[in-house]
Amino acid sequence: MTTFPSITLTAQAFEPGALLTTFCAGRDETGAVASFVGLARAEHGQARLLELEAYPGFTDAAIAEFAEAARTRFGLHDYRIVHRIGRIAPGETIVFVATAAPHRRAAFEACDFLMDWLKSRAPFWKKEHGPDGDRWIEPTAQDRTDAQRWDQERN
Amino acid sequence: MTTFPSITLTAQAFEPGALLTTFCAGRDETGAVASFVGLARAEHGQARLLELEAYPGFTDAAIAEFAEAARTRFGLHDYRIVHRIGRIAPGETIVFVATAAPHRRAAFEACDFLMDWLKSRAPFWKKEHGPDGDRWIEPTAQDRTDAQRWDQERN
Amino acid sequence: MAKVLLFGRLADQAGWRERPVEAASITEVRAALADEDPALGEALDGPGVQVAVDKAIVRGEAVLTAASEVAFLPPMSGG
Amino acid sequence: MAKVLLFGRLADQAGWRERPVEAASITEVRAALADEDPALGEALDGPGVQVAVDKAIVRGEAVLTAASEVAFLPPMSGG
Repeated sequence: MTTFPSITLTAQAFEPGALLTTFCAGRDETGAVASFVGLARAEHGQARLLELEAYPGFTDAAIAEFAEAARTRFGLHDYRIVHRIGRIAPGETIVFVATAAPHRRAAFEACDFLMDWLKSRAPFWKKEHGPDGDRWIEPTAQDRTDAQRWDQERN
Repeated sequence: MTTFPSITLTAQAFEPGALLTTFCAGRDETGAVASFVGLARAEHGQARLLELEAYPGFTDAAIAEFAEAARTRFGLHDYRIVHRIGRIAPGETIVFVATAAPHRRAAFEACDFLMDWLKSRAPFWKKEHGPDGDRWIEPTAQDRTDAQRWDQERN
Repeated sequence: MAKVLLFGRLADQAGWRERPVEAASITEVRAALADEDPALGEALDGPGVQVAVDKAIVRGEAVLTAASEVAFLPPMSGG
Repeated sequence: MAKVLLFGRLADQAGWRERPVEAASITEVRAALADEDPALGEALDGPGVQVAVDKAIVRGEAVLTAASEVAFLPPMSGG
């Protein structure tokens, strides 16, 4: 099946296109690949540097457990998750998620589902370095609402 | 804004990762890029070669009109649509759609919306070359259902 | 005289995709093509077949000039 | 003796992220840290702070060995 790791946490800047190409290659029965790239915004000159802390061995295990549940739930062929940790400058990629499925509805929903969880419930600690100093931040109300959409089964 | 064309119809095989990299580059205020890659399936040895016909000047204009409406509806920063025409072998990319927005909900929904329309209503004529000969095909009932989801406003 | 284009199954059925037709209206195009190939004439009148003149869908009649491009579009399949 | 890890704002507050602590249970870890830094002790008992032993969340008490890794996890922000 996959010849690449499914989940990577990395302190290095990475290039989402290369990941997408690798993920799409050599697929004969996958009709649909949905993907998402999360980028650090400059917030119009507020220029917040983002810093993400993970607990290696704990964070990746939690992501793997959730992603495997998503694979079953949506009948995925495959997924790929790459998440930056450490200091992230505006415009840099924070997260890449790709999902492969026979048809597009499952691929889209699984990608959306994984992102909602990663943004609100994954074990990261996030700090913004802004003009007024540093602050640790928590999930937004929108993040919680997005993630809760999936707690009840949808058709 | 964009230094690349927004819509391309091409008879050449193309590589979705390179398109994604170009699309993501140099963005300071885009937090979210959703993308979709549609691949030709081998259908377990049924080995249907797909052939897509477009009407140049008509098909691309119809896609542009629809995509601009999507840009407004979802508040997109940008989109990129590349669609293969001509003969497409199993495993090759048929379509690439990427959408850029400040936040991920809009990016995902716009990408999903564009794909539903492209798969069911865009002016292409599709022929499958199968073991039992050629046949022209029409949108599936699922394609129509997917596209109709968007005809009523959602929250 | 107008340039006539056929797409999808219409082109396969006719055995051509593009040719000039001596006609000053869509009705005359239909008549000229049906005269020569009655089965094609029937297919052009079939359900879901749309007509575009100079790349814009036309419902009903249109006057054609020598530079007009008339396209017969069978039901679209999506991509 | 156990290896204690702090994350997020807890590490910033304490001024360290990892150190050995002489303790045979989570309760003893909390007591040792609070004894030395009462504000940190209070923060570790604060709302939403979870404890993991050897990378698995533990609710309540756990016996620690010399090889145990105890992590205090403030509310997670998502990525």
